Amino acid sequence: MSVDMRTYLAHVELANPITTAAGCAASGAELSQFFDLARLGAVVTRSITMAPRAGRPTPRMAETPSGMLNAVGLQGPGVEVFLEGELPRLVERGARAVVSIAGGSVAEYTALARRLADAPGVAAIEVNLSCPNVEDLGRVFARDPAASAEVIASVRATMRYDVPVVAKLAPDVADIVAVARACIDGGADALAMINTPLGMSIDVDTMRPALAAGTGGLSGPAIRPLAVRCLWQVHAALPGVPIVGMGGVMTGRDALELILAGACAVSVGTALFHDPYACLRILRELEDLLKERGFERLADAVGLAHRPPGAGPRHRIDLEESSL
Amino acid sequence: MSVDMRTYLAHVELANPITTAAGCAASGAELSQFFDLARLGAVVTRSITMAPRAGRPTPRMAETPSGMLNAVGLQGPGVEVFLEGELPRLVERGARAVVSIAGGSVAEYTALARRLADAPGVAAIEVNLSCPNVEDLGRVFARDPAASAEVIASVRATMRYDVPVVAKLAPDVADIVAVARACIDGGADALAMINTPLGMSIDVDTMRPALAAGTGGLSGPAIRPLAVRCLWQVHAALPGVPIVGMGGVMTGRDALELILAGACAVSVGTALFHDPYACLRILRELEDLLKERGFERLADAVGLAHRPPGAGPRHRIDLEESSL
Amino acid sequence: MQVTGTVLTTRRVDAYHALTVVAPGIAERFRPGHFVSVAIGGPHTSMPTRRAFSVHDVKPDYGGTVELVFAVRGRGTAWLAERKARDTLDLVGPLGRPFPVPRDPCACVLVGGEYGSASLFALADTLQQRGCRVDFVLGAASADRVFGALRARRMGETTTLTTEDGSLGLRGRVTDVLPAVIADARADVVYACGPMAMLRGVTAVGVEFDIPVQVSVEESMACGYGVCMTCVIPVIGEDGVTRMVRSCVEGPVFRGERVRFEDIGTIPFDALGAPGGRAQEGGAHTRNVS
Amino acid sequence: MQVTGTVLTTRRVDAYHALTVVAPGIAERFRPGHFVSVAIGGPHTSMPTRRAFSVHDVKPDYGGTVELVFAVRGRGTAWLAERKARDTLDLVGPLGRPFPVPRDPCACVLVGGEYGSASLFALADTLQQRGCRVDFVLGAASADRVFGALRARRMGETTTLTTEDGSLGLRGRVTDVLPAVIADARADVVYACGPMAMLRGVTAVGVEFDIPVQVSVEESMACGYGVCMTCVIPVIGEDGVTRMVRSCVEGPVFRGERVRFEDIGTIPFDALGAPGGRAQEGGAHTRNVS
Ligand SMILES: Cc1cc2nc3c(=O)[nH]c(=O)nc-3n(C[C@H](O)[C@H](O)[C@H](O)COP(=O)(O)OP(=O)(O)OC[C@H]3O[C@@H](n4cnc5c(N)ncnc54)[C@H](O)[C@@H]3O)c2cc1C
Ligand SMILES: Cc1cc2nc3c(=O)[nH]c(=O)nc-3n(C[C@H](O)[C@H](O)[C@H](O)COP(=O)(O)OP(=O)(O)OC[C@H]3O[C@@H](n4cnc5c(N)ncnc54)[C@H](O)[C@@H]3O)c2cc1C
Ligand SMILES: Cc1cc2nc3c(=O)[nH]c(=O)nc-3n(C[C@H](O)[C@H](O)[C@H](O)COP(=O)(O)O)c2cc1C
Ligand SMILES: Cc1cc2nc3c(=O)[nH]c(=O)nc-3n(C[C@H](O)[C@H](O)[C@H](O)COP(=O)(O)O)c2cc1C
Ligand code: FES
Ligand code: FES
Repeated sequence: MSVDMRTYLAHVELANPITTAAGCAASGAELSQFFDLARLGAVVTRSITMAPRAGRPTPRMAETPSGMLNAVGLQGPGVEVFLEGELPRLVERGARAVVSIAGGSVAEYTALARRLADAPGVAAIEVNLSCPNVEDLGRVFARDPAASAEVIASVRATMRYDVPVVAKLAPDVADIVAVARACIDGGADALAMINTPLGMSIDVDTMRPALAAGTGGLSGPAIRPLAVRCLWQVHAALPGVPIVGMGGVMTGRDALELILAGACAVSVGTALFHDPYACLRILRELEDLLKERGFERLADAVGLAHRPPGAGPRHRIDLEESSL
Repeated sequence: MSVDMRTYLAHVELANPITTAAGCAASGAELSQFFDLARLGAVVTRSITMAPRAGRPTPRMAETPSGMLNAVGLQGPGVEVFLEGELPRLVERGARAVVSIAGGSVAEYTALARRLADAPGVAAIEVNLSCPNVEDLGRVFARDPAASAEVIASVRATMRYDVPVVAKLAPDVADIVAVARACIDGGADALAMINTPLGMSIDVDTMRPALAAGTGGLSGPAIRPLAVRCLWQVHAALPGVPIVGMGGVMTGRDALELILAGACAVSVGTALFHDPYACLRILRELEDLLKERGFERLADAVGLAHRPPGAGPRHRIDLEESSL
Repeated sequence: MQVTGTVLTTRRVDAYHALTVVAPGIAERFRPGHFVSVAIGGPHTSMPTRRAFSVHDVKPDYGGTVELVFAVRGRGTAWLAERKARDTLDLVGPLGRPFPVPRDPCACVLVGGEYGSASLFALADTLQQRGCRVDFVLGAASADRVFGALRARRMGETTTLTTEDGSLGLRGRVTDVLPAVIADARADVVYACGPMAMLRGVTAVGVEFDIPVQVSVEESMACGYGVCMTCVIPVIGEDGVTRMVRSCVEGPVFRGERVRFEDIGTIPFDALGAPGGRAQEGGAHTRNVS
Repeated sequence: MQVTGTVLTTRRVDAYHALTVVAPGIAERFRPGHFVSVAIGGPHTSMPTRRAFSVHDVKPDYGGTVELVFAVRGRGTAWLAERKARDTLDLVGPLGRPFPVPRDPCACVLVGGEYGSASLFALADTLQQRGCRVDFVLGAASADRVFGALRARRMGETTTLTTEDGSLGLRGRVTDVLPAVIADARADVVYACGPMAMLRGVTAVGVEFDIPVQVSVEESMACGYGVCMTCVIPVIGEDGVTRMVRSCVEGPVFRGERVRFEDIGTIPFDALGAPGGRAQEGGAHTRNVS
């Protein structure tokens, strides 16, 4: 008997919980050489901006222990070219397209939402809040609950009512629950976490930063414990909210870890660079693990690690916020 | 010719930059079976509390990719026993003792400073700010610039003027520079970073959190990119402030990376669990690397990666705060 | 001490893997009950913590070898199971407090659960050299997981085997047969190594017979030599005060009656420094940092 | 395609390591200029990104083998240098846009710097099969780092070697001798693989002679198949517009004159979507996200 792998982003049904992570599958065309994109729960696009963007100078990537830093800088074609080419081709291929958007001001996010509002084939909008707010000295939206809420409220008001708005959060904040709550209060239908925390690496031979941009986003297995913690805290505080989990998922076990913490869908980023088939492999492994554990439905595993502990004294969870 | 490895925490000279990290060398007696503690720049003690503490239930540790989670919970004997036994024994052994303190309120930090003010052999005080503030719903001091500054100001006012006060910061804040600046304004003579960001791991077999405490502090190589980034940002903003760097240092190359980012001393934590001799090995490797690069003094390498780039166009550093 | 040893032989023993490693410095200092910790995954590993294993056997070959017996549990033991002869292995040891041995000849029952039996044979050797009588009780879930039955039969005055599924020896647990073995041997002391639940049961039997039980415990460890404070269990001291003590340096061998087995995985409210508890030592303040 | 290949042979070639790996699927699809990416460090590695290597040779043995030639640079290549015969290696390939080959016979100069020469021999083979004349110019810092001199001498109409320290061939750089070689051979096209600075110099020479130069570039890569956007360089398109293009899928082979070598490591102000620049395609808004 197979496991019912369906999951929901608000009212939108996905055939399974595995999606590509924003910015990790380019236009989708590259992956579609390897397999049928319709087999994924969804394809999350790169973050689309109004104008085309050339991104950051190279080197744009550096490897770190069990992780990598990137400073791609949202290189992309801009929303018009996206709407003319990338999006229709995803739809033609039968992919569920979740469109990620990025802006430098509330007005820009809103303008993007307006351009996307009538576009056919947008299953959901993911709002990448890890962008510097040009109206606030470049402070990143995701680090400020009020600014995040403002963006979400405006995008929500602009998008068609039947397209869920997903707020994508970053872990390098003092209180992820506060940001999550602000986004939900602002009208977000779901959350996605985690975006890459800001990291840096210095080449000890050249004695200069390894990335041309200096700092970059840290991704890969190294950050999975941060992702699990953010999912855990937010799911505990907002148990009804659908959350797309991501951060260092390389195997079905990793995906299950995020699901047990509270994710109802799981995005795969860095693993795709290692293995074009990563999403399908992870999906298969996840289904097997659920089967082994006797689950009939994926939905029954979501957040399961939060259930009141059994009799065993091993399992007293004490949720103090300090790491010591 | 050997490299001049001396470094300074404010006016306090350390023979070399390598120290143990707080909480990673128990009482010091364990390591002294392996080598002479006087060979270290300093021994940073576990975080001392007023009363004895039993810590958190077990399991207290879990391995993660290139890292580990711990939830020891500041197990320790309390300040009285520390002053009667551990501290005098460190001093007898010729170790430079940096005493780490932890409290649940400003009053408790202050009381600790008062107890330590007259104790002989305290080279410096490191204030562990990653503790929940019982007067603020358990919100961690280190996540709040004002609360951090208040603790530091009170400890600074209480300690003998000739004992430097080092503020130890955590990376899981929206703006590490703001916290650092608040601590310096509050009177801190130096900074230490990074403490462990809060992480979590779920055992997919038991389907429960791997740690009895649920969440724990993430340490080891996985977090080094976060440490480098925090050091870089704070050294750029406060170039005159001595900073003790730590986070995932396993080799001399790792130590050099932190030094190039701005650390004038480097603490070693998780590496000690793997290798009791880690500090001495790292010191030796670091000295060799400095020699190879033609340095005569460690001090000349501190923050060197910040120097204006050479002619090459590869090295344009653009310090936008987003990770994308 | 830290040693880079060369793997001499590898073999499967039923459900277990056995590795013999050339490690003269460790073999020389070894006493029964000691353990070693092993670095996992090579120089570019993503597994930074060492794994702890009891030493099963030491031999004088090649200046001194140690043998580890282990079950594959997670990623680290899976890696270890793939080692081949001539690979090198980074070991630290010998670690921990070994089994205390009686000064005078006496009757000893040695109880092993699963791979826990592995650490009992070197002990049996020492005890027999001192003129002690040794009886074995070995148990496991199933026949393939009972370790060392043959050797026990060769060495012990008697050997009693139990399996939960009845596939070898008596169906049941070691504690089902232990009282009879103690009575028959007129045992003076019991030594036990195995899962916590078994140690708890064996200790209870010892208390009933009013004879000491030395247990070797297993708690999750990050360092193995006393610096990380992750491996603690609640143990009652000579002064009657319960403290969270490190099983790597104050153990892994403890007097069974002193271990508060039922409270493992908690901080007992009356432990020294327990949250909200009285601070029995030092401390003008009793306010705990939450 | 992804292949788990078995290492057939390993050898040292002066400053380089060469690995032959059984990988039928890749060998079959290979065309000169293709590269492969290799997973590093085994299942529990701390190195999650693949490493890119040109394919030096393919042979039909065992259904098809590929040979990689590489220099030890960092942790990944150090690990690769330790592989032994019978180890397995996870390869993805063939990747990238191969060298375009002329329809009709013509005279080709092949220029290789350091291990860059490795990818030229398969190309030379193809060119010669099509009746092309092939001349080689190979250079490096020192004699031990010139790769393939013997084979070049065997295959090429002429072979000119340069080293910066004069330890082999002429003292100097490939660009010092290239004009004479082009003139003597009456070359119609130049192919080059090596460090960026060399490619830039070779392109300049080609421009001078007004003949096309095909360069194979090397930029830091995380994925190798077009999804991560880390490997971009500024390239001028047919329409005259500079774009940041992916060297893994649109390259690694480019027309040299199209590559803005002097701007590599920057975003040229006039590139499509450059910060503050005009947005030449689409975009009602020109406001960039910082
Ligand atoms: C003193 C002592 C002696 C031991 N002797 C043996 C023996 O002879 N044979 C044997 O098969 N096993 C023995 N163990 C248990 C063995 O250490 C664990 O099975 C092993 O660490 C699991 O590692 P893993 O990589 O397979 O699991 P993982 O789950 O990947 O381990 C992750 C981390 O948790 C730690 N850990 C997990 N389980 C345990 C555990 N039960 N005890 C200690 N640390 C743990 C690991 O050391 C590692 O740091 C002993 C443990 C201790 C403390
Ligand atoms: C298309 C192409 C073909 C190549 N062919 C060869 C070849 O035939 N022989 C050879 O010796 N080398 C070749 N290289 C360079 C080779 O990929 C790097 O030397 C290697 O990746 C360095 O890895 P490392 O682990 O030693 O260094 P590390 O510094 O540990 O590498 C860290 C990360 O940076 C990336 N990286 C670092 N330097 C480079 C680089 N120069 N190019 C691409 N990625 C890099 C690595 O892939 C890795 O992800 C080629 C590179 C490319 C892009
Ligand atoms: C090269 C790269 C590019 C990325 N681009 C984007 C992006 O455009 N928008 C976005 O929201 N997240 C972006 N991310 C973040 C990922 O979507 C994801 O949140 C993060 O990488 C963690 O997942 P992982 O560890 O599986 O990669 C990018 C990550 C990488 C590695
Ligand atoms: C087991 C353990 C216990 C720790 N205890 C303390 C502590 O008592 N006080 C403190 O300030 N930091 C404590 N830390 C944090 C370390 O001092 C250090 O900041 C962190 O581990 C990062 O360094 P590393 O990666 O080298 O371990 C502890 C870390 C670990 C792993
Ligand atoms: S394992 Fe570290 S103190 Fe026991
Ligand atoms: S290496 Fe990923 S796009 Fe080129």
